[in-house]
Amino acid sequence: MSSHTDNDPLEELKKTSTGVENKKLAMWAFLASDCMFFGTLISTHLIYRKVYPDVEDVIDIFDIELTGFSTFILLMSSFLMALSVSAAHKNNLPSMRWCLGGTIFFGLIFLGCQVYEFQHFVFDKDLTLSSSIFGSTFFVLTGTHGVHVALGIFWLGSWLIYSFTDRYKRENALDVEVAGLYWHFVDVVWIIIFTVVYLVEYIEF
Amino acid sequence: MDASQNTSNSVDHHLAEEHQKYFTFFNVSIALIMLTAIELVIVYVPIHPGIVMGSLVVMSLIKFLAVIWWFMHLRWDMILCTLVFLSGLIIATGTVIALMLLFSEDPSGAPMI
Amino acid sequence: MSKRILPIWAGLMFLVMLISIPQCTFSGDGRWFNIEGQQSALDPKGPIAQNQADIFYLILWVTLFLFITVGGALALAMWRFRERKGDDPNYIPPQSHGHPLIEVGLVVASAALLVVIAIPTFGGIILKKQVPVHLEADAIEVNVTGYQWWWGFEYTEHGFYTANEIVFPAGRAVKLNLHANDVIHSFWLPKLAGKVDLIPGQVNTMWIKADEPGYFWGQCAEFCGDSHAYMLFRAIALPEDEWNEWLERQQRETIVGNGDYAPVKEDIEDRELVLKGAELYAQHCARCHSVDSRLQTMGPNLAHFGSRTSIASGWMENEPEELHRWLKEPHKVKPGNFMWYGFPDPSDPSRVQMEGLKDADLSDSEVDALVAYLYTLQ
Amino acid sequence: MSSHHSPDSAAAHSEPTGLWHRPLKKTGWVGFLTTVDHKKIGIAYALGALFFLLVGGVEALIIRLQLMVPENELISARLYNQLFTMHGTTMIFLAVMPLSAAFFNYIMPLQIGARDVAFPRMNALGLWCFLLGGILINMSWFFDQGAPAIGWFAYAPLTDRQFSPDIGTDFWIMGLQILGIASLVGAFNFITTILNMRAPGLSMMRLPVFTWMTLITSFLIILAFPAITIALVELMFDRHFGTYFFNVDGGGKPILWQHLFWIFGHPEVYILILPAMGIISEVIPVFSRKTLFGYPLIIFSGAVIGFLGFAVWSHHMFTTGLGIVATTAFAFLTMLIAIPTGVKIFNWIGTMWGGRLRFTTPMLYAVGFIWMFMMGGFTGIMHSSPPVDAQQQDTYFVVAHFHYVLIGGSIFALLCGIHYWFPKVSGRIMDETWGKINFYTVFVGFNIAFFPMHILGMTGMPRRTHTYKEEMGWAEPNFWATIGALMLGFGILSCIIQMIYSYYKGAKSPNDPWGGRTLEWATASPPKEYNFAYTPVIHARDQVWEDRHGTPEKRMDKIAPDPEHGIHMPDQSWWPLITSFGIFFACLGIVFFRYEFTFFGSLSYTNGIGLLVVGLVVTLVGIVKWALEGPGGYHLYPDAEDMEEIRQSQSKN
Repeated sequence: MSSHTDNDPLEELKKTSTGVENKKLAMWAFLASDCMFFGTLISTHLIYRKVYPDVEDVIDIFDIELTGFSTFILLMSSFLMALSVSAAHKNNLPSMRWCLGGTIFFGLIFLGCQVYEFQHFVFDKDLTLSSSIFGSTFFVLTGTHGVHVALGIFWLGSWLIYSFTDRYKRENALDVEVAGLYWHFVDVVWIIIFTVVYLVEYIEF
Repeated sequence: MDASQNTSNSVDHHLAEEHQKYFTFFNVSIALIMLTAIELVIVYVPIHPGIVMGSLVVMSLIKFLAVIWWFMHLRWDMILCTLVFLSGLIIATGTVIALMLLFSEDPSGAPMI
Repeated sequence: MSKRILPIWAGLMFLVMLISIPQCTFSGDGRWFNIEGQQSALDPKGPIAQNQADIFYLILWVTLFLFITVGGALALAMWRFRERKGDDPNYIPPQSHGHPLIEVGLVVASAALLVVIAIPTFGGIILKKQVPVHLEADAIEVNVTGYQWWWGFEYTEHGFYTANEIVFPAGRAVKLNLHANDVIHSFWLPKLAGKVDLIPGQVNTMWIKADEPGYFWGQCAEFCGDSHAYMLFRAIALPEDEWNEWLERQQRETIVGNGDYAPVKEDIEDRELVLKGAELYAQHCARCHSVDSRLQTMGPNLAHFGSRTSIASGWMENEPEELHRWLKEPHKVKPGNFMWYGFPDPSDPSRVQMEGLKDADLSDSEVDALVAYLYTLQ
Repeated sequence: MSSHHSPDSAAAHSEPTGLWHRPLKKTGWVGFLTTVDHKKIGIAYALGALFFLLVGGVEALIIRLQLMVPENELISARLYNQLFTMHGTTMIFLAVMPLSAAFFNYIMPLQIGARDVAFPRMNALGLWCFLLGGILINMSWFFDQGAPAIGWFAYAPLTDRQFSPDIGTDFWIMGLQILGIASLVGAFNFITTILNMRAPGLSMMRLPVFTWMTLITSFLIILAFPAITIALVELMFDRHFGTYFFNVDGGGKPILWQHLFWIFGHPEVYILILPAMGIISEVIPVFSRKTLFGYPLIIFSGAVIGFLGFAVWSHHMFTTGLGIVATTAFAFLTMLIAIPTGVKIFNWIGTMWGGRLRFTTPMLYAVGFIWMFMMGGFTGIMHSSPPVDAQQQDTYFVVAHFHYVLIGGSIFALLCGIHYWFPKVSGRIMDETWGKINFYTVFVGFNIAFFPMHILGMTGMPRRTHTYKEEMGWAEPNFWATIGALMLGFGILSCIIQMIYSYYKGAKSPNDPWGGRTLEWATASPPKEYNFAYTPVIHARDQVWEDRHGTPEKRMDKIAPDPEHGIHMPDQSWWPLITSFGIFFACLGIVFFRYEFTFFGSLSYTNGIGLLVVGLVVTLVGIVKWALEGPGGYHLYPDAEDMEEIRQSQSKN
C-alpha cells in the first residue's frame, strides 16, 4: 500500500516527523517572527499617536477612499492567491498562471496606490519622515509593509516566470503555497494597519 | 490494486477537495469585502465612539482570523502550524498591549501605571 | 609527575583564594567590608535607604538559607555518591526517574519563600514613590537637572539655582523632580535612597530624607558619555538653623544692576588680581556661566561658588591648586568636557556653537586671577 | 567510501548555471567556503566564537587593568567606554551565542539521528553572516573615531547623531543587524530540523534535553530578535534620515528604546543560558550513571522560563520611573522565574543523588556551573525586588550578578560541552589532568575576579566608570578582581591551547569514551560525512544507555540504506557565501551613508549609496541563483565497516 504515497510527489514531501513539509513549517516560524516585527512597529506608531494625539491633523492628510480602495485590492489579491495555490495543488498550470498574474497585478496596483499616497503626503501635505513624529512612525510602518509587498510581488513573479519553464515540477506547488502564505500574511498585516492606523483616526472621541 | 488507479483516485480526491475550497475562498473574500465596507462606513456613523472602536477591533480580528484560517490553510493543515504561528501572535499581541499600557502618561511625562 | 601536579596546583589556587578573601573584605584602612564607605548602600542614613537595606538583608538571609540547604544537598551528593578508589567501575546505581511529590513540594516551598520577599518589596515600592503623609507638610522641593557632566539644582520655592551640591535641612523630606538636559543620567545618593533615572522628555520624581545632618556623596549611575565617571555630586543635610542661614545666603543678590558678573568689593586684598579675574571671567566664562543665582545658563551656576566644598562636579575638593588645574587643563581632568572644547552645534556636530577655553589659551597668571575672582563669590 | 551523483542532480550540474559550476571539491578552500555540512559549519562557528572570545577577553583584561588602582591613567576615558561597549557586544553576540550555535549545529542533528539540518545552505548563510557581522562591528576600531562608546544596550538619546557623531555607532547598528540575520536563519533552521527530522521513534518526549533547549532557544530567537531589529532600524533612521523615534527635540521618547531593547534583551539572556542548561542536563546524567531526574519537569520548566522571559523585560528598567503598578507587576513576574530555575537545580541534584559520580573534567565544569549559577540566581532574586534593585542597578553588584550567570553559567557550561563532546568532534580525548588544572584555574580565577564585585556594588561603585577616587575605599576589591581576571584569562587561554594540542596530539578516543546516553555516541568519532550509516529506530529516551544496559526490546533498530539509492546528501554551494557578502556590502553602504572621514590622513567623502546598491544587487542575484540552483544532492554508500555493524545489530535482534 505504499504505492499511493510513492506516486504523489506532494505526499512524498510530507514524510517528516510531524507530517508538515519543512518549507511550510519554516515559513510559519518566519511568520510568527514577522508578527513580532510588525508588532514592534505598530506599537511604536500607536504609542506616539497616544502620547501626541494632536501632532498633525491626520484626517486632513489621509485619503480614506484611496486607502479603502487599496485595502479592497489587497483582499482581492489574497483571494486570487488562495485560488492559485489551489490550482497549483491541482497541477492546473494555466489556471495557476492566471491567478498568480492577477495576484501580482493587484499587488502592483496596491503598491502604486501607496507610492501615489506617499508622494501626495510629501509634496501636497508636507508630511515627511522628519516633519513630525507622526511622519516618522507612519512612513516607517507603512513603508516596511510596502517593502514586504514588493518582495512578495518579486517572489510570486519569479514563480510565475518559473512556471513557464520546463523545470517547473509538481513538487513546486509547495513552493507556491509557501510564497502564498507570505502573501496572505502581508495581507493580514494590512488589515491590522488599515484599522489601527487609518480608520481609528476617523473616530471622533 | 495497481498504482495508476490509485494515483487517479488520489487526484480525483484532490480535485473534489480543491473544488470545494474554491467556494469557501469565494465566500470568505465576499465576507472580507463586506466587513471592510462596514468598517469604512461605521467610523462616520454618529454613535458612541467606544462602540465604533469595539466593533472595529472585532471586525478586523474576524478578517484577520478568516484570512489565516481559510486562505492560509490553517483549517486544513496540521495543528502544529497553528501552534507555531500562535506562539508569535500571542507574544506579539501581549507585547503591544503591555507597551500601550506602559505609555499611559500623566501630564509631566512620567508613566502613570 | 602529572599525578602530583594537579593537587599541587589546586592547592595553590585555593591558597590564592584564601589570601584574597580577607584582602577584599577589609578596606585599606582596616575597616571591615568598607561598610561605611562614602557611597555604601549598607550604611543608610535616611528612611528610604534604610528600607532598601532592610529588604536587601531579608533577601540575603533568605537566599543564604537556600544556598546552605540546596548547596548543602549538592555538597552532600558530591561527597556521598562520588566514585571512590576500588569501586566497581561497572556498577550501575538504581535508576530513578523523579518523584512528583518531591517536585511539587519543592515548587511550593520556593513559592512560599518568594511570598516572604514579595510583601516587603511591595511596601518598598510604595515608600520610594510617595512621601509619607506626616512628612508631606514641611517637605521642600528641588528640581534636579542632569547635564553632561554636572548637576543643576533649582530651589523652586525660593527661585534660585545652584550646581553640583544639593543642600537641604535634615529631618525634612526633599521632593526631587528629575529632568535631563541631554542624555539619560541617574541620580544616586546611596546613603539616602536608591537611584532614579533622569530621562530627557519626561519628569521623574523621588524623595529623600536625611535623619541626621551629614555630608553625603552621590554619583551619576547611568552611562552618559565620555566623562560619566566624573559626574559626582555632594549632598549636605544641615540642621534647621544652618539651613535657614544657607537659604538666606543663597538668596542674597550677587549681582548689581544688569552686569553679568559680580561686583568686586572695595576692601579685599589682591584687588588688582581679582579685578583682572573679573575681566577674564566676563570675557571667557560669562557666556556659559552665571554668577546670578536666579539665572540658569548653559554651564553650572557659579553664584556663591566660593562657599562650595567641591569643584568639577564633585570630582575635586574646592582648593585653589585644584581649581587652578581644573581651569588650566579641564580636558585633562574631564575628557570631552564643554568648558574646554565648547558646545557642538546640535545640527552639525563637527562645528562648535560656542567656544571653549581651548581657544582662550589662558596663561598661569590669568588662571590665578580667575581663581582669585571665583573665591570672592561667597 | 564510494559516492556517485544521482541522475537528476548530475543533469542539473551539466546545465549552464551561470558563472561557475556547482562546487564539488570537499577539501581545501573551496570545500571550506562552500560547505553545507552541519559538522564543518559547527566547527567553523566554534572557531569564530573562540576567536571572538579571546578578543572580548583581551578587552576585558584591559578594562580590569585600568581599574586595578584608583585614578589610574592607563587608558583614556573614551577608550575605556569603547572597550566596555565592545566587550559586552562581542561576548554576547560574537562569543557565547555562536558558541551555543556551534553546539546546536554539530550536536543537535546527531542527537536526533538526522543526516543534516533541514536547510543546509541556509545554515551556511547563518555562519557567514555571523562571521561578517563580527568583522563589521570590529571594523569600527580602524576608523577615525574608533569603536562605539555607547554601552552594549546603547540607551537613546546617547546614540543620537548629536551625542555620538562617530561612525562606530553606525558600524555597531548595522553589525547587529547582520548578526540578527545570522541568528534568525539559524533559528528557523533548527526549529524545522528538530520538529521534522527526528529519527523514527524519537518522539518529542524522548528528545535529549540539549535538543529540547535548542528548540526553545530557537523560538526565543525568532520571537525576540525582531524587536531589536526594528529598534535598530528606527535608530538608523534617526541617525541618517532625521526621524524622531528617540530624538527628544521632535517629541521622541528615549524610554521607548529601552522598552524595545529589553523586549529583545531579556529573552536574549535566556538565549544565552538555556543552551548551557541543556548541556549540563546532558553531562550530569552521564557522569552520575543515572537517568535525568524529572525529565518532563526540566523540559517544562525550560519552556516556562522561555515564555516568562517575554513578560519581565521592564525589570531592567526599575529605576526609569515606571509607575507603581508596572513596577510591582514586573517585580512579581520576575520572582516567578526563580521557581522553574530552582526546579532545574533541584533536578540536577536529584540526578546526582544516589548515582555514582565520576568527576571528570566535564563533570567538574558541570558541578561548577551549578554552584556558580546558584550564586548568580540568588543575586538575581535580589534584583527582582525593585527597592533593592534601586541600590544595585548600574553598580558592580549587577556586573557581578550577570558575570556569575554568563561566565559561571554559560561559559562554564560551554567549556563543559567542549570537553564533553571534544572526543566526538575530533576523535581524540583531552587530557584529564590538564583539563582539571585548567578548571581549577578558571574556577578560582573567576571567583576572585567577580566575587569582590558584589562588595564593590553594595559599597557604591557604579559600573561603566573608568576611574574612581581613592576615598571611596574600593581599591582592594578592585585590585583582587584584576588579579582574578588575569587568572581567569590565563585559564581560558590554556584551555584553548590544550584544545589545539589535543586536536593534533591527544590520545585517540573510542566512539563513546564516557559511557554516553544519547544518540550522538552511537556513531563514529568523528562522525562520517553521513552521520549515521543506518536509520536509527528509537525505542527509549536514553537510547545508547539502553543499548548497553537495557532490556532487549528497548534496543535500537538499525535500518540499512537502500543499496541502490544509498544515502542522499545535499550539494555544496557558493551562493550562501555570496549572498552574505551582498548583505555585508549593503550594510556597509548604510554605515557610510553621508559620511565624511579621514582615510590615511586625507579627507574622503562617501555617501555609501553605490555600495548599498551593489550589495543589494549581489544579495538579490545570490538569492535568485540560490533558488534556481536547488538543493541538488548526491548519494553516498556506507563503507564495509558500517555495513558490517548494521548486519550485526540486525542479526542480534
